[in-house]
Amino acid sequence: QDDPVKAGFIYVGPIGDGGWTYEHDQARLAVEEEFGDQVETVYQESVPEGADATRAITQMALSGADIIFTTSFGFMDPTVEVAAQFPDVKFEHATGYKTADNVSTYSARFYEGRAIQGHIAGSMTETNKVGYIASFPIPEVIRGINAAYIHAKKVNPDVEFNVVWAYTWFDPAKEADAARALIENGNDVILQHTDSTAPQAAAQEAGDVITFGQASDMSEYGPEPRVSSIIDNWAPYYIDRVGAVIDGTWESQQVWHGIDEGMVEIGEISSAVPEELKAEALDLKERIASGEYHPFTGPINRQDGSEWLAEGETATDETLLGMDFYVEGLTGEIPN
Amino acid sequence: MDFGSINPVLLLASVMVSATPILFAAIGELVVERSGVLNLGVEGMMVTGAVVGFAVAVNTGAPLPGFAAAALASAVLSLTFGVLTQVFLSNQVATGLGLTLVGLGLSALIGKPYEGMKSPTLPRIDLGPLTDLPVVGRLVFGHDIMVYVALALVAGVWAFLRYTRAGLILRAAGENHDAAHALGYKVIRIRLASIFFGGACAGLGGAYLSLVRVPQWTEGMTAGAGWIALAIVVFASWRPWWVLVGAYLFGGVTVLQLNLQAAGAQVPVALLSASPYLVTILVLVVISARGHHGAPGSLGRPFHASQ
Amino acid sequence: MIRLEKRRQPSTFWSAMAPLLAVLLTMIVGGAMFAALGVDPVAAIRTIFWDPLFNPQFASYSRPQLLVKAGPLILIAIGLSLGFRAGVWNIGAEGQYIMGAICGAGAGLIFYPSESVLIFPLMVIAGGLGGWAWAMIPALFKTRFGTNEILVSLMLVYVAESILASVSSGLLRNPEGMGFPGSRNLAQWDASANRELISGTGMHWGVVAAFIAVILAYVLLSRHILGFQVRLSGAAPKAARLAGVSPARIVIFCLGTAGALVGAAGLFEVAGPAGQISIDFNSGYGFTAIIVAFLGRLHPVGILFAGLLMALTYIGGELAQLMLGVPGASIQLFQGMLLFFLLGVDVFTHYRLRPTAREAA
Amino acid sequence: MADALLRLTGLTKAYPGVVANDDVSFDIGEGEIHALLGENGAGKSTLVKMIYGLVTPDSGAMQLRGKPFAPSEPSEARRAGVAMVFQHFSLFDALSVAENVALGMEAPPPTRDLARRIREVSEEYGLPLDPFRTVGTLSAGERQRVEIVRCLLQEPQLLIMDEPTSVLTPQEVEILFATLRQLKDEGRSILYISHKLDEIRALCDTATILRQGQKVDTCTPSEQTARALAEMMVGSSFEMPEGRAHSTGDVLLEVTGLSLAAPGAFGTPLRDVSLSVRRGEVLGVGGVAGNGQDELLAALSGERLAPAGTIAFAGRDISRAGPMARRDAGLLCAPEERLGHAAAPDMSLTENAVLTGARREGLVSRGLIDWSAARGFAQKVIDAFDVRTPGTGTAARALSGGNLQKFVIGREILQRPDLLVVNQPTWGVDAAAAAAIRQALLDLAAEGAAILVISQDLDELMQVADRFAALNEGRLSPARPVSELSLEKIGLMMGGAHDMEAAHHA
Ligand SMILES: Nc1ncnc2c1ncn2[C@@H]1O[C@H](COP(=O)(O)OP(=O)(O)OP(=O)(O)O)[C@@H](O)[C@H]1O
Ligand SMILES: Nc1ncnc2c1ncn2[C@@H]1O[C@H](COP(=O)(O)OP(=O)(O)OP(=O)(O)O)[C@@H](O)[C@H]1O
Ligand SMILES: [Mg+2]
Ligand SMILES: [Mg+2]
Repeated sequence: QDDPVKAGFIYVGPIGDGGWTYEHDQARLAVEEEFGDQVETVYQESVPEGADATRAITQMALSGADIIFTTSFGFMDPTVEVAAQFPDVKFEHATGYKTADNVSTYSARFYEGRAIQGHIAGSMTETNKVGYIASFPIPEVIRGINAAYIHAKKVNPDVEFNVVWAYTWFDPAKEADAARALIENGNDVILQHTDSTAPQAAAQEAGDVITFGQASDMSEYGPEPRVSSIIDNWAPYYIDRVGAVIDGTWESQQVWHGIDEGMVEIGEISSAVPEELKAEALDLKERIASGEYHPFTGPINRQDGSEWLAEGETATDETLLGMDFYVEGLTGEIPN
Repeated sequence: MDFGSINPVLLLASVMVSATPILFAAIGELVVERSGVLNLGVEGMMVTGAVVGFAVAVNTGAPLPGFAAAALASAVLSLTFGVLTQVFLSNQVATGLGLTLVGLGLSALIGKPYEGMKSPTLPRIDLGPLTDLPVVGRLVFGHDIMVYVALALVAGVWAFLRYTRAGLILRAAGENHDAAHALGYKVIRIRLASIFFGGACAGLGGAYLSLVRVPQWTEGMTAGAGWIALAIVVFASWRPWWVLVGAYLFGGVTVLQLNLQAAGAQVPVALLSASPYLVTILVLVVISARGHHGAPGSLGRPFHASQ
Repeated sequence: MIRLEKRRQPSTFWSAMAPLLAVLLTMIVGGAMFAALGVDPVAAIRTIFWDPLFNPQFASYSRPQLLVKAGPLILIAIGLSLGFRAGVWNIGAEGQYIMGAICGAGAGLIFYPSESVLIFPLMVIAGGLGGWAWAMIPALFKTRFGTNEILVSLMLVYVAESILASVSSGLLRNPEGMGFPGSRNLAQWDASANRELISGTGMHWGVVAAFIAVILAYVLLSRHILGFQVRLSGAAPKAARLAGVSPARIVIFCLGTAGALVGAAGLFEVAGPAGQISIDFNSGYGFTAIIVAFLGRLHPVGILFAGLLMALTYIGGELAQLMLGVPGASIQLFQGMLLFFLLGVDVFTHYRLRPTAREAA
Repeated sequence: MADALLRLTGLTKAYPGVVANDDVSFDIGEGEIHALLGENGAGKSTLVKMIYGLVTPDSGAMQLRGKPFAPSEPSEARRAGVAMVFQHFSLFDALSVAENVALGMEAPPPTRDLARRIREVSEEYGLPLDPFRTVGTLSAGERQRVEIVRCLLQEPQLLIMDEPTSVLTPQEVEILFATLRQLKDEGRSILYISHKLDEIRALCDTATILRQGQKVDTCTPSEQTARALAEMMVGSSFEMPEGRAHSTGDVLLEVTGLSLAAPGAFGTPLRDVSLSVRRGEVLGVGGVAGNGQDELLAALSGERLAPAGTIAFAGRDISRAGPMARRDAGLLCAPEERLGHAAAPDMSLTENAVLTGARREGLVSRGLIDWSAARGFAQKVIDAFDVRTPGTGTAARALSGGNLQKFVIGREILQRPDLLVVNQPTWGVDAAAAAAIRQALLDLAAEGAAILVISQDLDELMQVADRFAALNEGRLSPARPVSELSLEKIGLMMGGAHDMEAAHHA
């Protein structure tokens, strides 16, 4: 064991984005903490998707990495391509769907957290208008909107969702503008599927608006406007996989972990949320974690009124992974 | 479609805030261009202002020193452009682009430790009963101090260029640098001072982004605002009040498109998000088609006093 | 005191020396910057300038990558340099690059999954046309209304980006891509793939096109009457009119040629190294190429070297990030310095330094 | 002169390659009009720039009223009572008259007062001006007034005028002289630079003559003949162009009713211009700068297209043909502005030969330039016109003004034009070279080419032209045979009094 295992990380954004990449880097640090001298980690940040990604991954492999985490969907084809050149290096690609003998994929069931957010949002809105800052019209985001809406509607039949597509994962100025526009249009709850804290700041400035942290806890904006959050916690998975390399037990797999496995965490529900509601939310979380309840359980119709899930039916992972439609009750169209 | 939820007063108030960064940068660039220099590095100076302003505000716990530091830092940075183009007579277009590159790199480097932090922000002024007036209260008396500073700067630049001797000399240098030199005016010094001022304004604009409008520091956060500022100067035909109109128009389209989305308008999102740029192009074309140019006579030309 | 005095003729000595001196100064000042960041400056400079070429661990991979990275930069910079020579400032290459890629990829994907050999040439043509058409917008506005092409071409970058976002999650989205934005992978479809032509060299059709463009631009500018007219329009617009050169034709020629080359570069990239149209497949080549054009003094051969040098700093910069933990932003700053120093040092080509006369003289 | 206002002692200023002023000493008396004479490049402008604080002498000293005077910048000179009207570059087109005036003053009063003073002073000296007009819209004569009024408002002790009359009509010159004499009577001194020897003899009390930077003489001009003054300037006598035999042929160029809008905000429109030129004939077009000379040349060269049916060349309508087609047909042009218009400053002489010679000289085949043929052509021009330059690879800007002018004119003449249009063929060229250029034009005409010479130098036109027409605000007077003209008639034609002319003849 003189030679430490080298774990490499390819990040799509800067470490300091406070959201997606930040959490991946936290997990990297957790790996170092866990294994100490047994591992060495390297990373490269702000790697553009496309040609540069292929090179960055290759150079990392050339530099002697034993396992490489590529942490953005756009790295899928480059990862698979490079993996074919380096059969001895293990690759872990986040949120993708292509695997190989030395390529695993992993992703998180964020929609479980969205369901809980929807529940709180629907209960707490006074204007019955919930604003949603969406990034790109991809299944993951659409899933989140649907999950949140279904659970908001359950507790508040009058609730209405207003979605603004920001076409960015991370652009604080744009997110702030979007949040302001939503607030000015009477939305008193803002959900976001973009990574910066700008919407929290906009809500704080406006007052009487609540928000939820995204990707990281954003607790600096608690107890209000940030009343809770969905946290990506990649540390357990990364420790597990690096450990597997150290032990020589690594095998290709495809995982989709949720609250149960701890990949999705619900940030502390703040004092701004009434006790009773907080208890309901925690109960929902428990039931989801235990598998007793699936957030997409019928009857649910599609936006056009056609049936999607019959009474008691739960959605298959396959439909969820490719979800490209709104459920009944949501207004507006998914852009494309 | 229901736009009933769009509140025009709030929309306007929000336009004023979202236009302020480009307004600062554009009014500064206007002065630079009126002195005969084309500085395409506005984006680089803005982003530098954003990071320095943020860092100083975080460290001092107060936003105003942040603004001051931002203005100073960007102005100093702009002097590299000034020295290269005025003393070393380098191509202004290339140097301006280089300045953008340097500004983006430098700011990212300085900003590393400040990513994800929260800064103290500027409160809105509160004039009690005045601010509570309907409509006018929010629009006229309900902003943070820098919104007023930007407006005052526009008025100040207008009055300076129009009524003061120094303003006249500055315009003369931009109009015909050889003649200004022959009359004994220090063209290079005037231009360096203008570049410095333009840098300071761009810095304020950047700091307004990172301290008020977002408020947060992130790499490359100006996201093209500097380029818009340049377009607005042309749009304004180099006239200060028209810079205000241009900035509010651009800010207006930006905010309006988000409001339209928020209000559920059935307009393709791609079209909406491109609309501020499309509108800018359209306005530029209309203006140039009308033959209204008014560009300073020596704009972008290198000056070398061959004595 | 020292003052500058204009040379009657540009100095050939200095125009050759300036780039070398600029690189040297960049190494010194950049080294100081790395030292300030706590990185061994010698190691940093060596990693950036030496390792991609000669480090046994990386060189066999990095050296061909140099061509992969430099190819599009050179192709775009050649296109832009024609305009810059004529005083036509096309700053919006990034938009033309995106539109070229979209049109080219779109033209190919219509025929999926055909394996016809005509598809790739068709895509190249469509890519060139896409970039050309996008560049024609500022060209027409300029010639018809005198609209400033710097700003229009630049604004069109943002418009192109939103079109890109829209088509990658709509029109061109891969139907088998699980709903994720992004087109089919063109590099994995034989008919559309822009492959490495000689394995292990990094040479693909885009690089070949770049070399051809360098040669053609060289002949055009040095031998052909059209190139002469382009140079003349930039050097003395009134003299060009006297000679009978139509300014509108030059604007249209320069922007159009640039647009076509840039669009083709976008297509070569998206069908090869990048593989697919996705929301941000473009990685700023359109902007970097402007710097390459100036570093290369707007001269085809200069651009060839500048493109390779720029590619070297990119790849070396990535290695420095990987091996030494140098922050990515410092590489950007490093490249900015290079341009600044070149622009500064260039003064000696046109001016000489002279001590101002003293009283006694 | 006991009471010298300004005394110059041993002023020296060297530029690379030339000593512009070499140990120049002389005095300017109180209330004296002092002329400074010399060829182009003799160092006149340099000398006055030193007095005005724009250029620092390498050595030497100045005394103003006995006190040392070493202005380090123009404002210091202005405070000391020195004002200057420049040869080039000192007005701002886009600014108003009042603003232009304010820029030349030390402590201008508020705009309203300034405007009033401008009106007062300009009327007092017979130079009326509207303070709120934009300078770019003024005629050349009015623009000059702005410069003069700017100086007068400062009540200067010494007024320096660098070639002020080159842009004025004879009538305007008279008004100016009256103003200057009025100033002299008020006890002010004037340092007056001009190439026009007759003017100097009429106006000036004393003249200092510079040759190649050195003072060669100081004299009283009224006691000298113009010829003597000219020889002092040049240092030797020179040949005047020979007269020529008249044998004019068919009409080659016929312009009828040509009207063309002004090219830019500050240009002059052409109004109903008609003219014709025959083979073997030289038509001279006179007029004050800025009355449409450039525009006329542009319309003839094809740089700006004219309305159909207005320009016929050798019987063919070429109004809508571009410069290349016109050159192919045998119509060649040499514009006034040498650097930037007639030649590209940063390009070599070879490249500048290609500029207009590409097609007529067969320097291009199938789009490719034959550089060795181009070099050959450039060398031919250099040899034939005695262009002093190290070689064909030299950049155009590296040539002296006169040599470049010889190159440009030679380039067109050697292409054997059927019609040559030249604007200011000898502007800024020394006397010997000017004579050579004029001779070449006459020789060309003698070989049967038609020539249209646009010039502001009346002497030149009288020397070379067979017929004369004047441009005034874009209108061209009918052409008259030169032999019928007197200076007074020319002045009236230049001032736009065409009707009066016509009335005389009616
Ligand atoms: N800034 C300068 N740099 C280099 N040489 C100069 C400069 N200014 C003038 N010279 C040279 O000094 C000499 C004298 O120039 P000056 O302008 O004083 O002549 P001038 O007598 O005014 O001529 P003109 O009749 O053409 O106005 C010329 O050879 C000129 O080329
Ligand atoms: N800035 C300069 N740098 C180098 N040489 C110069 C410079 N200015 C003038 N010269 C040299 O001085 C000489 C005089 O230049 P200038 O243009 O003043 O000619 P000139 O005296 O006006 O002659 P001409 O009567 O032919 O116009 C030229 O031959 C030129 O080589
Ligand atoms: Mg002179
Ligand atoms: Mg001369």
